[in-house]
Amino acid sequence: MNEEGLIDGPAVSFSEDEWQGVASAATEDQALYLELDGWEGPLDLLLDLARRQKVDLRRISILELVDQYLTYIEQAEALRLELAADYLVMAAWLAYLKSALLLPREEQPDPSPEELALRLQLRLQRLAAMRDAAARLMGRDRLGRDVFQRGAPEGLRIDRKNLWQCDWFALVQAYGQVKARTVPVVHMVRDRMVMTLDSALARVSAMLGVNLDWMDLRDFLPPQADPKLKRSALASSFVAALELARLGKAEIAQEHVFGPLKLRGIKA
Amino acid sequence: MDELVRAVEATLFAAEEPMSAEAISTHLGGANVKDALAELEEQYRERGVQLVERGKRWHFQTAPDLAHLLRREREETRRLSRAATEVLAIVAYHEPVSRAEIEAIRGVQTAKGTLDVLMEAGWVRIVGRREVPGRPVIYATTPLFLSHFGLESRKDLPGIDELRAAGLLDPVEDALAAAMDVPDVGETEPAEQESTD
Amino acid sequence: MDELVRAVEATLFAAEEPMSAEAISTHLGGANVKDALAELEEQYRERGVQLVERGKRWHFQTAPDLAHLLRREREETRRLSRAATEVLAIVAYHEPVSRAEIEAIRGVQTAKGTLDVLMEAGWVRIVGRREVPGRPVIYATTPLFLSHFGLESRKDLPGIDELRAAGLLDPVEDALAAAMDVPDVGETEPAEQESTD
Repeated sequence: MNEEGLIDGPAVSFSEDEWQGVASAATEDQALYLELDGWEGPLDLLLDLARRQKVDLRRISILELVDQYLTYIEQAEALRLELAADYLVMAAWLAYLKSALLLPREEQPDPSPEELALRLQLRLQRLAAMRDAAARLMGRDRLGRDVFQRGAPEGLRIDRKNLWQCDWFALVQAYGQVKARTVPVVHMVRDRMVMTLDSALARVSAMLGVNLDWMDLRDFLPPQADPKLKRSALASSFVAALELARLGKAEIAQEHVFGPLKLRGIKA
Repeated sequence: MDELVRAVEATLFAAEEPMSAEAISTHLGGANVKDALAELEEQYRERGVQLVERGKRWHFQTAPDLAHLLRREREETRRLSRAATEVLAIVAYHEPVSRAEIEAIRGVQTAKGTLDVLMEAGWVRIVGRREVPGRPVIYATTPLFLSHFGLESRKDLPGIDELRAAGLLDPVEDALAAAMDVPDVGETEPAEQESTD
Repeated sequence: MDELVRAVEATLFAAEEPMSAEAISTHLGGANVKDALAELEEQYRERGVQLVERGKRWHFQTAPDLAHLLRREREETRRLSRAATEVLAIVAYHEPVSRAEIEAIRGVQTAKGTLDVLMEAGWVRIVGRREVPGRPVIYATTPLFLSHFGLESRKDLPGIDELRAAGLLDPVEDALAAAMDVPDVGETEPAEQESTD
């Protein structure tokens, strides 16, 4: 196959069901497709139009192509088809290209319109080449469609077998560590002296019944008690005082923050 | 019949996936399987089932000329959209290639889903990033792509040599630079070739 | 090669289940496939893959003498985990021992998998049940255990006193600290022993 065949559509036979090129469906004349869905963007439309010139893409008449594209866009607009912005951008660019190409050579802008036209041509060639390549790829004998692998292979199974390693020293050392770790440890919970809330409640209310003056909370504590029991008694008596105050059996007063807490019974 | 050939034959028949010569060799305890593979390939050449190499991996498959007998109505291969086939071709012929490069060739944005479909099919995968600003992800085809399309390697891609020789796999910028250097070539060549049509 | 034979071959190769002669025939448009099947059976008789008929249905299968190729074992050397080493040591020192007893000695729960590993290694086995409520399984070491660790019998395992003398009963941190304090011991001792050779 020569180069031309690759670049030029017809030499490569499209398999009809793989790729239904829009151009292949169009008739010779002006029966232009006015379905925008048919093309994937302006470059695609341009390639389609170019292929209708039935010449090598390298010999394509860019001016003719521009005219065809602009005609297409005009028709679409006449039919009030909504054109995507990129089609209009391409139309504007092509209109500019056309006018630049028609200018006398010395007045042509930079980059030259020839260069722009060539660039467009190169892009069309590349897109066409890939489109043909795709069609040929899809037409190959494909696995699972044209050729098949074994339907029910037995499968190869690799069972992994572990060879465990351990040496004498590791074994003996591990036992030593188990023994060292698990030497019996006895935990003794010390018996702490506490005054329960119930006994504090009984004690405080009994003492309140006897004395009607303000008394410091600390005066309610058992005088000869162990200091540790005293701490417990203070906490319990405080909670008992709050409880009695809540029940309306006692009043609590404190003159300043962290000052002594005073307690007085209320006559029922 | 040679025992090694039989063993390679049995291994490949039983395998659920194509196997490289190395994998077969490992499976068979390190035997050199090159000759056995060549012999099997030859023995099966004319049969209804053939041994083929695709992307350095070997598998048995039915002969292509029997496709009409075997084509299954029920599981039609998924039809790819035109966009997806084009993207696949671009990846295959240009790999590794970034999405921007694909889009430059197609002239349209490529929907995210298009590459996803190809990756889901197992034909395309991400192979890294291009070390340019933005570090775009780059794509390439997989061994599964080669086996699915019956290609021994990417060299078998239809027409790839001609496309390369024609410069059609080079970026537009390169081709443009080349064309601008020798502006006459483009005009004389086509005229000569006309007679070959 | 006969076209019908090729077609039958490809059909059976691609089939997902064994096929009867009738089914093959139907698939191939009504051809008489009897002779083709017989011919294929003959052609494959000596190969690594064979065509066999089972209950009137035909399929390819790996030659029976190569069945071992379908399932291979790969051996991998792995170090016993710390937990498993401890459990093994406890079994060795206390056998026969139940799992609950192992746990009581270790002071931690012992995963079922740990004992499985030891049994897979062939060093520990179940030797019966303890005749107590729940009848727990009891474990003991195997002859393979003795040979692997180079022991004549379990009596060769160092006793508690020897372990203590070797510092192996010290908590890990203490043993480490001791080792750091006297760095010279390890170097002087061998020098002395050299003369005894």
